[in-house]
Amino acid sequence: MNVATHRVPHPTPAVSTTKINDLVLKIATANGSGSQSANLILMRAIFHMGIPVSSKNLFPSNIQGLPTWFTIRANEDGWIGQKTNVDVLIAMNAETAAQDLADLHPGAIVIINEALKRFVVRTDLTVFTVPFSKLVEQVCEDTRLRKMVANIIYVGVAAFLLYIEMDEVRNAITTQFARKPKAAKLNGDAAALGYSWAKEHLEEQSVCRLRRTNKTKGNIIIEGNEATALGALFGGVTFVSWYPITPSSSFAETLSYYLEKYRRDPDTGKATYAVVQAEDELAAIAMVVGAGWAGARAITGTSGPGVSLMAELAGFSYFAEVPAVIVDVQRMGPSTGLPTRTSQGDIAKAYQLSHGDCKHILLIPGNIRECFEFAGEALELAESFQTLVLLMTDLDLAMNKWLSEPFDFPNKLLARGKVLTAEDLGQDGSFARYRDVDGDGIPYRTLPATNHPNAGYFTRGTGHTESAGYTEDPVQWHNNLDRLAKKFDTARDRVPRPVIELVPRTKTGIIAYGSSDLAVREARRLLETRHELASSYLRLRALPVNHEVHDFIAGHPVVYVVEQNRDAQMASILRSEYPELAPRIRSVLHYNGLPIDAETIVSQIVDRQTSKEIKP
Amino acid sequence: MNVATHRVPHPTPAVSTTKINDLVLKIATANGSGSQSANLILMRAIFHMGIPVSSKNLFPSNIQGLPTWFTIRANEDGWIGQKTNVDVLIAMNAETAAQDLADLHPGAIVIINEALKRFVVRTDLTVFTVPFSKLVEQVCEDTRLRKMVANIIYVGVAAFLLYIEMDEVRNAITTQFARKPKAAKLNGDAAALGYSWAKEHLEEQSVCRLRRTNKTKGNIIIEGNEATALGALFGGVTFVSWYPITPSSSFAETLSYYLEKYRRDPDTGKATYAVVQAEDELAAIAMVVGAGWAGARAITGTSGPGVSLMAELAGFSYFAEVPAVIVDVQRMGPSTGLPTRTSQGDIAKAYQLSHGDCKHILLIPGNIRECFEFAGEALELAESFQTLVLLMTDLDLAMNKWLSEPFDFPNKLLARGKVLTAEDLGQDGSFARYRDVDGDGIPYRTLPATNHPNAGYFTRGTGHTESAGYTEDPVQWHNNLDRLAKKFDTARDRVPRPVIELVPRTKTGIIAYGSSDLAVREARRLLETRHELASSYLRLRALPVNHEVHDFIAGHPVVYVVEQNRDAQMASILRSEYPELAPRIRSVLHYNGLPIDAETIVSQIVDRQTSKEIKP
Amino acid sequence: MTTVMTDPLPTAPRDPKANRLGLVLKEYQGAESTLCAGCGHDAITSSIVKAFFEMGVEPYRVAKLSGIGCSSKTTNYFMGQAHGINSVHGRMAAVATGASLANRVLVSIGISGDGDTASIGLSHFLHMVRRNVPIIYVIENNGCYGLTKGQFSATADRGSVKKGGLVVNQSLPIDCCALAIQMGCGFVARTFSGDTKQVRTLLKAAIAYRGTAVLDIVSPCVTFNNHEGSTKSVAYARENEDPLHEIGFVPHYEQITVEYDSGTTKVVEMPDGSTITLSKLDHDYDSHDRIRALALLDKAREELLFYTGLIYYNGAMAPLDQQMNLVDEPLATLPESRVRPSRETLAEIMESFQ
Amino acid sequence: MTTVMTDPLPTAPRDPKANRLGLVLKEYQGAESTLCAGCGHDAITSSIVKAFFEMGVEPYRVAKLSGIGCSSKTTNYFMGQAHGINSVHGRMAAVATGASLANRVLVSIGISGDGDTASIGLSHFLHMVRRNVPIIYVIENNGCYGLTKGQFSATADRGSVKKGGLVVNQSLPIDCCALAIQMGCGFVARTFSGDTKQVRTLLKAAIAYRGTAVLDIVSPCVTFNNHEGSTKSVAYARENEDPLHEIGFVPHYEQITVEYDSGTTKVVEMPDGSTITLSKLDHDYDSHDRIRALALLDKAREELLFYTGLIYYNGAMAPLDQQMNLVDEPLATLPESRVRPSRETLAEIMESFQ
Ligand SMILES: Cc1ncc(C[n+]2csc(CCOP(=O)(O)OP(=O)(O)O)c2C)c(N)n1
Ligand SMILES: Cc1ncc(C[n+]2csc(CCOP(=O)(O)OP(=O)(O)O)c2C)c(N)n1
Ligand code: SF4
Ligand code: SF4
Ligand SMILES: [Mg+2]
Ligand SMILES: [Mg+2]
Repeated sequence: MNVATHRVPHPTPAVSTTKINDLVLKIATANGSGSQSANLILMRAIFHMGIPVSSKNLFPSNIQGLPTWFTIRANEDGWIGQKTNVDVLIAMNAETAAQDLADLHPGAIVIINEALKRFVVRTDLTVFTVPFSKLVEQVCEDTRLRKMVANIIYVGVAAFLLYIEMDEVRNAITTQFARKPKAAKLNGDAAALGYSWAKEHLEEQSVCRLRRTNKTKGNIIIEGNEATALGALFGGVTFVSWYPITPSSSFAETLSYYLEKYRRDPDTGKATYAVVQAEDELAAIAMVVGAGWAGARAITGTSGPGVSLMAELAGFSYFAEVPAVIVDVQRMGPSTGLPTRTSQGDIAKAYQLSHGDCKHILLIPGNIRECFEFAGEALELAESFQTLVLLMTDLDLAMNKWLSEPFDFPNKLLARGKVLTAEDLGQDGSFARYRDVDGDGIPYRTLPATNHPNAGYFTRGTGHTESAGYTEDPVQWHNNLDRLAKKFDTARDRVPRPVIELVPRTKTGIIAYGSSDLAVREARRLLETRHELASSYLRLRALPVNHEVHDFIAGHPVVYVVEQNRDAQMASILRSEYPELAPRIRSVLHYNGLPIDAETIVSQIVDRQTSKEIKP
Repeated sequence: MNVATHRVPHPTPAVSTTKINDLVLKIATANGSGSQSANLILMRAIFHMGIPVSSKNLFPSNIQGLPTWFTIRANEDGWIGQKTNVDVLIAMNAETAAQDLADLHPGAIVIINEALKRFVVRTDLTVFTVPFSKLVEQVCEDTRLRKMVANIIYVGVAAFLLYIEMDEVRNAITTQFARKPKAAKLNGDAAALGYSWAKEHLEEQSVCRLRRTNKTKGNIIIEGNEATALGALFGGVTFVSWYPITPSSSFAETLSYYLEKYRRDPDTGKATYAVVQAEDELAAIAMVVGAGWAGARAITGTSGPGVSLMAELAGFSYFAEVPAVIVDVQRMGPSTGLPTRTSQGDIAKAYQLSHGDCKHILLIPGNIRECFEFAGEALELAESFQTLVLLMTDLDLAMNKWLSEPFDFPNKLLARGKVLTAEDLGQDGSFARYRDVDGDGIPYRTLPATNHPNAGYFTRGTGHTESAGYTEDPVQWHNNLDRLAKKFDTARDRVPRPVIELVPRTKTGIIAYGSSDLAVREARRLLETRHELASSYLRLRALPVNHEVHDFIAGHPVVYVVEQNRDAQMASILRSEYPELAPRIRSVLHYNGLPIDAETIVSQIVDRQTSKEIKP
Repeated sequence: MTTVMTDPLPTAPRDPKANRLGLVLKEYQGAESTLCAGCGHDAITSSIVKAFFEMGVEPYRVAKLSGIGCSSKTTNYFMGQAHGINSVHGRMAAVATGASLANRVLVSIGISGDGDTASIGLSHFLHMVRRNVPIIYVIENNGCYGLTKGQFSATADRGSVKKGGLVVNQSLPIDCCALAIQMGCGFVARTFSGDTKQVRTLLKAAIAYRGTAVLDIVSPCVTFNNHEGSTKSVAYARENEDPLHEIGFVPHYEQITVEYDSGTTKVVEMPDGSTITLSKLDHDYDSHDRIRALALLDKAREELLFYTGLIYYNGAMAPLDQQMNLVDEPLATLPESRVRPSRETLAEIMESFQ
Repeated sequence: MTTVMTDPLPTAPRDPKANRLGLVLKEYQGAESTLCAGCGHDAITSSIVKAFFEMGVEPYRVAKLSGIGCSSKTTNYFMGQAHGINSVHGRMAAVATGASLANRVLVSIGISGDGDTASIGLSHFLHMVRRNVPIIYVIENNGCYGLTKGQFSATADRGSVKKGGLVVNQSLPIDCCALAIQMGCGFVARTFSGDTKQVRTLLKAAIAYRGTAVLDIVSPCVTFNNHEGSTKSVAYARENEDPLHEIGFVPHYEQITVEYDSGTTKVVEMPDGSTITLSKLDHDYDSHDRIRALALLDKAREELLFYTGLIYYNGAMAPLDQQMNLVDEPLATLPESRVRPSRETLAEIMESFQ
């Protein structure tokens, strides 16, 4: 067989300037084929070349054999949000090759398995054909491993074509297989083979290249679930209960791993924490509520279906005022939906989870550091406000690899909220569990096993007096609900404040939250450069909102609320918070399961601007 | 002991005109004491005197011994909504007597058990003291029954004082104890004794009196749960699953009773329905979904906590497009809350029940006839739209006795929606389960056991193609969600339209829904007569809303949304439906567990009107 | 000597490859599996296809029900002509209860996993059994949560080692067979996905049975729970399977007269006329003795024994639809005249409220 | 002859009415009951008060947990000084799991109903038992849903008649004792609210036990399930109660030496040094034999027999907190230094992500 390089001449651009350190690389494989290691090695090598890099792993909801795409974006200026315009495709999956190629923009580079050559029908692409199956035979004798090792070969090929340093590839391989020297050797050989084969057989390309810089010094690459788990670890979590569900499982699993490692008593080897894999989400939240009631710092992690199941206990936590934290790693719903696709579809539901009047504190990290910080903060707020706090991440944040500054050690001591000890109660201290002593709506509590005759009280989800007695009295019921509303108002200025970037004199504001941040920031740049539309930006980091949000909307005649759901859930919340400002709120909505990208935001905003508002 | 009548002189009014057929009578007892029969007898007697009458039973969440209040309102003009200003109190409960008396307005009449005489400290009431314990000894030998029979004595006393016809009292007793002649006799004697004793010992009063009229001819007295059950019965329900919960249990129990009675095959005695008392609400809704999928007309009934538990399956019904009906008899939440108090606190929650993007059709009966009609309609719409429909009633409607015109036999045939039979599929009919063939967003379905090789399809809550195959494709996901949104839009003009009463030239509109109707109508009259504030009125009967709601709000610069919850749930929905109209929406909120009354509405509206808007 | 005489009027197929309905095996197949190569669940799928084919069940009459999990996906991989519902995690037993009452003529088969049944769905499973919902309820038991990547499930044996070798399960496993017996189930079997003959025979008997038939099938997860130290691996199951008897099944419509040695073979007559034969192997086991069955399962759990076969059988209990005395026709498609009472009835009721 | 020697250092109270802590009965009481006069649950409440009083448990160390129902309300009616949580319907077992891990020193007592446990809470109940959460789990079993006005619950006996006399229960009852044994429970008892001596003795033994102790107490609902034809009425229970043995209990701290006839009395030594004695009555029952216990319960269910006593005991299994090897101090109140790893640890972790 003739192993040759297809070189299809570029139709555009005539004058091709090489893009440096600005790359979108997409790798199409099947899951369970071991391609994940290869992809991470590529990513890590780029990272260690000092180039900001991110990846999006688009995987199916099964275990083996279905199409998977891994997209690496490297950009020296830090524009590493989701981007659908691919520069380089590595096509390894016959099932999707036709579509993968069809989706490319003219001029894109394709590295394709020779066996898939037949799918190359376009002439406007730069195609490099590689005989992976043949090559792999040279390095790997075990036929069962060949499929996996073939993947590492493309790492070498890509390294050659894109100018990724082979030293960094080797380092990355060593790291990846730190505990498996045999595998490290095998993979190292395979990568080297790919590189040398490419060097020998392929022409260099000058469409886009990478080169060492210094933009990632000291940074880390980490997944959101790992960050959240670490946040809980350093937030002093003592109780975890969970039920497996994609994409939240790795939160609990990572947390368990670190707890096991770092939270055993040095003297006795005993655990300073408890983790229970519950029988379902109803039990998981019930255990968390039980633990929170007894005084533990308790957390559970789940996703949409689990959140639905936790609804009843959420209302109990709210009304009986028991601390609890749910990490909701949002995936695409409704129903089972797309378990391996991202979404911000639970925002409105989580905000008012449960029947009857109740609203919850939501923390919404917009980046990986905030996953860490807000996990601790969630535990903190749950105890301070004696209520349920939901930490709203999503699959994009939680299961993709993100570049981040390393996390800071918490700069304040653990706050345990208004807890009265036996000493606090004093000789004959009277104690009214649900009295608003401080005028902030937050009452005092005691913990079970407090050795004082007045410490005990009866926690219930039914109507209660200030001293926790049962009552059906209309006035007491009403007053208690009002106090809870007041407590919620107190939270407005205690939850993480929005991050605001005001641009003078613009009429346009953008509000976004969570994982949309990078795409929004890139969109703002594009709006400004392409459409001369400058925009202010407010990134919500929590609910309930505070006056800053009000003022931001009030300060901009047109405000776009960007969100990754169909029903404009956050816009609805803002509209009912600020009815007088409702008319100025418009929605940018994205809900196909992929992370939102800058172009989507730009095009929707441009579409919705009236002719007066935007230059053509 | 001296059995005398305390006659405290009225301080006000100097010129007392007797109120005719305008009475609020409140009876304070303990539950489990059998007072319920006595109260119903009083109510029924008034009803048969032709006077419009309603009752509110305020009972505790336990079985025996706690305070209960039963309030009867009789009003010739039909103003029989909740009213807190009591004309006559029958005070039988020592535990509450002090407060019951304190709550009265000057001039009120009190019929009080002699044993409670000590609680009478006010001088501005007309008090009649009755030696119930002594009297009951005369008619009832069985000491265990005396407590119960004493209650019937107050029926006689009240009949005398209020001019309730004893013939009607006797008839009511006969009806009440139709199957227990011994009890009928005993109670008849007790009532007669009460009457004759009163005639002998008490002075007549001229504060308020009842007299026969003809305003209730042909009417019925019925509870909402009974009406809903009958609606389901005549709506052709074939499957019921439920789990007991106050205040919805009597819906399922009444339905079971009538099914047993009227839905057995006349020839074989076999059942044309199935009722399952499920192990919990998760199972109840799952069974309904299973039955709906298999083609039954299936319904479940529950209240807030159950609705929370049904959240996950609600999303499945929405997304997999399986017909299902939940009757949500709303009680006061959050959490267990006040199980025997009313509320409209689940509206927003039910509307978007479940995680992810989904919205449901809500039918909201505003009176007892609509409980009947909308139950059938809910089954109809669930099948027509292949989705979950929630029928939102509340404890006030569901468990109180309401006056109503009798129900009409349904005037249309049962609609089973777009179901394809084997014949419809034809020889080689292709069939795409989720294709929008008719442009209304509603696809076609087949039922299991349809004898055609193309009939079978695979129902799933995961991403699916038009032909129900599995897909994670972003475009197909997006399009399917859009089709579901379109289907929801189709529903806007298929659900019960709002009832609108437009008053020309007024700036003020009122929007209300559900059991608030009577109070709102009375409030409008009071606003007009007392405050010269005329108002238009729109009663929402369903969600999603349609253009008529838009136009109504657009037509009134100020619109009050009256609701029985704290968080202005319907107002929020309207604000996000019509952001441009959001600023004109104001809220009237009532959430103490009692049914809303006209005065509450009036005072909140008057408070919220700016000086320009209302005359002082 | 016991002589079994069955239904003398067979429907002999013409096409040698077709079944008594004239359908071929392909018509009992479904979509292509997307499970991992070698997954035990796929073997069960094949057995289901064959059992239904061989029994000649009309595919359109079958309702396939499942929850969520790799196991639950398999309902898509057999009998593509049948209606299927892949509901939500843990609730299939309740969904099936509704479906089977809505349409009595359905032959319901539910496929669940050990997570789906013994964790999140435990209560519904038990209540379904207690009600005796007519369904073949298959638990594809791999001791782990396959689809969420291999966490221990509640059926993982005590001492079972997790992939990676670091974690050992401490908890007592839930034995779904024992619980089913406890809830009054009349058809309880345990088998192994790799013992395709036994699986198929049990499935055929379950098809003939009306009521809840529970089949707890050990079905290895080759990706996450197939290592040394796992008691649900292919190797472990193969080595340890200990059949209580050799099972045979003769459907009611097959005109065969077979002679059995009553000393070594027990014959179970089913209400529909079909016959299960249990031939003695190493054990002398009686599938009719509830307490003995519980004792056997208790021993198996304590000593990590893997008995397979028909653990318990009792054909006496009426299925739910019969308990409820439903009309013969499916409720789903009763005409208006049978489900809406008359105008006169309404009038009568209205009068009672006057 | 067996001689029982217990803890030689008693804390003898001074006040003849006080217990070993010097507390009087009143200090173990709670709010006034709002249940119906005569409700079985109130009798159990009294027994709980006495058992904790007599055992000298510090009230502040007690955690009272419940779900929703008349039964679940009763946690408010005893030990007013203790913390209580009246959670949501059916989830108490899970709430208790969290609470007991959060604070190991708590003596947890959970009160549930037959609806709360055997219907909506069945799965959590079973999983709690399986985990061996340290708790005294009392099921106040009246065969019906009291608080929602008397519907049959899943423990209603087959053939039991509903109030009004028209409806007869067809379903097999769920036997919580049998299921608990099946889930590996080491302390399973059935008793009758009216047999206050037995209830109290069992409660005291349960207090001494560490692990899940299940007490299924038949507790008549005098309002909805106390009529002729009910098998959970006061009269029925009184007439049919058949104690398996006469139970005695000697707490570890009581310095007494008693001699028993080993032919008629079995002595059960508990890990904490307390002793249960089971003296023979009509039956010759062995509370250590799991299969025998299951057989007994099976027979009782079939034949509507009402055996009471300690159905099964096995003190070997470690409670959950021990299985998890938790630090001795309550997790709830560990200081920051023990629950937040150091700055250096964070640095180390950060490095691993570079
Ligand atoms: C409410 C809910 N919780 C969690 C999940 C995630 N989930 C999907 S499958 C599964 C477990 C599957 O285990 P099992 O039933 O044993 O099936 P297997 O994959 O092992 O065949 C879980 C926990 C879910 N889909 N829904
Ligand atoms: C989620 C939910 N569903 C239903 C109810 C209504 N409910 C309250 S108590 C109860 C049953 C109580 O029965 P049981 O546990 O046997 O207690 P009992 O009253 O008989 O002592 C039910 C169904 C509820 N509170 N919450
Ligand atoms: S993960 Fe396990 S259970 Fe799932 S398909 Fe793969 S082998 Fe089967
Ligand atoms: S209803 Fe029954 S269970 Fe409830 S308090 Fe009354 S007697 Fe007890
Ligand atoms: Mg499994
Ligand atoms: Mg009960």
